[in-house]
Amino acid sequence: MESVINENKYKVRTSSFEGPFSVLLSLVEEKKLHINDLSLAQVTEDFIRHISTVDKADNTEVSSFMIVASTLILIKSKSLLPNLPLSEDEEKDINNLTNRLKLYEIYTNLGEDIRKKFGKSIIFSPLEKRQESVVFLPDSQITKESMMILIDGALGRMPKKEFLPKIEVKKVISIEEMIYNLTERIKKSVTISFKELNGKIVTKEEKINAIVSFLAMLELVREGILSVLQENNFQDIIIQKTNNL
Amino acid sequence: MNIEQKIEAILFWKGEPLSRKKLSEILDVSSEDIEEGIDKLKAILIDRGIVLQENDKEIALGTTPELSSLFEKLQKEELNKDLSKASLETLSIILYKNGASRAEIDYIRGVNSSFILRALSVRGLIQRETDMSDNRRYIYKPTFDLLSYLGVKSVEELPNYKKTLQLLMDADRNLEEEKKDKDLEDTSIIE
Amino acid sequence: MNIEQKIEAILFWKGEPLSRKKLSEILDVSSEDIEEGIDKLKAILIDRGIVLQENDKEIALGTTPELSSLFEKLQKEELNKDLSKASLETLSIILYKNGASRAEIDYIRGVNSSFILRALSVRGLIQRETDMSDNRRYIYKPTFDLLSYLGVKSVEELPNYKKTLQLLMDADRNLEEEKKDKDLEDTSIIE
Repeated sequence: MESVINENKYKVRTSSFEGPFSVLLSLVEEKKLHINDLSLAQVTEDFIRHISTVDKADNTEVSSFMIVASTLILIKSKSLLPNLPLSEDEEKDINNLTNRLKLYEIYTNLGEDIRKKFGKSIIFSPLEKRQESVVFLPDSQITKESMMILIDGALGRMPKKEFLPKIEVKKVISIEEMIYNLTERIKKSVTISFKELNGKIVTKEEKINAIVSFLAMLELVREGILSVLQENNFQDIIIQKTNNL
Repeated sequence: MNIEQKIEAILFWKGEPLSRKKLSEILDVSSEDIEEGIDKLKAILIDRGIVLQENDKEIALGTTPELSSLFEKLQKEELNKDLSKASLETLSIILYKNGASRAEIDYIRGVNSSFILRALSVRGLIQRETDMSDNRRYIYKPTFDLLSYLGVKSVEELPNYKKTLQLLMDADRNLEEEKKDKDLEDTSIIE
Repeated sequence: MNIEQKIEAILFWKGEPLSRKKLSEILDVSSEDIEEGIDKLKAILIDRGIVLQENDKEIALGTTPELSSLFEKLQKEELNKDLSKASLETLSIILYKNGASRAEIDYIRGVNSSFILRALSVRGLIQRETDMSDNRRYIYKPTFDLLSYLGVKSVEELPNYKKTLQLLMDADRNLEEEKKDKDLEDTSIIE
């Protein structure tokens, strides 16, 4: 495969969390492309593959990647199946992602300018002056009790490490797993419909699985194992085994 | 003694940023007079060892950035010049927007920014203020320390400031139409 | 940058009298050059808010005597002002920790405290000392006057002392860990 990213390249550490936009932008820039539907379709697989390297213990991270991934899948599908009908909301999502990524790119570039300037020629404020003949001037608000209440409040407001977002992790099927399942099922039957493959899509989890399996399907199409048929715009997508499986 | 001399003396005496409002109270003159005095002082300080820094609210005196290396040597405390990628993104948003709410920053970055905002506040590079237009929310603004580290007297002196503002206004307009509350929710889960 | 600008900047930054000898060391120029620079600076500072004060040995920047009554008034105002909640909170941290560095205070409060520390020092509530374990930083300690004002012989007599100290130590540990994380952060994107 030509567009495999080095697994080590985008290692994510919780302390320096690279968000989905950051990852997506690096992928586009790596190919020296501009941000548009075409370039986003080109990096969709790499982006999805990146999700597997995201720390699964942090649910917030995974879900923020999933939201972007689902829009990328739409963009990808549209590029592969130009007749694929998209709802108004889906069109909006695509536009929104492209525009937000462009805005994000502007700020990333500005960040580079900031990096170049930061600390290079500094304006210094005057030093703290030496205190001469300090008079003791207390304030009636200073009492043992008030001091205790205030420090309690200050300590209580500190972010607690153990309260970092580590909500129970929803199981997200990996892309490799999905490709395997799909291949197995296709070996059994020559023709299988996309809806059939996924059952009824109801919950968010099922939606993510459907997305992942759809992507896996596209993957197989690209590798020439499957061919995809969509007879009419609003009909189900038919996946068919090619002869070289 | 004229107003610009008085402003200079007060800033020197105070040694900290001072609001225009406070200055007009102290000197018992109108805010227009203060503005005029500030402009004159700025002109006087061209090519001096001292510069006048300003934001929307406050002004302060500092050493000219040209002497940076001299003061770095004289300075006792060590300066932290490292900025992570997340910090740079966040700072550029706050600088070029000249103040942004957490929701705005989260939306632009596509991730939750509460930790990075805290870290930058602790370093004194940004400060939180109540939003004048909506007192239920906060605005993060650049501090004088941040401007100082960048060697600029005000945000207008940032590289490509005017050009960038135009660029950002166009980008914002594109988004404005589609900006949905949903997106804000999705990216700001932790409080 | 000419010599009078440099002298102006150094005197402004230092805020205290500086000997001509020290100036010539800092700027690495002859004492004749320093004299010449001082003369030029004097000429420049005519009609400014800042004046050059000198005796045989030392020079300093100061404000004109014309404004001394204004500064007396401002000083009084500042000293008699009620302390803000932020100042009191900072004071409580310094008390319970029995001395804290600015970084430690900032980390607990989530904001930068430098101006507050200055205000507390001016009122004799805290005092600044050089940290024995790291002479590039300062430790802010409660003054004896403050302890007697609170009616305690030592900070251990403060209410809920032990429990609070435990929490403060936890906070210090987190700060140390975050510093370590930060060192890693810079190398986390492997190219």
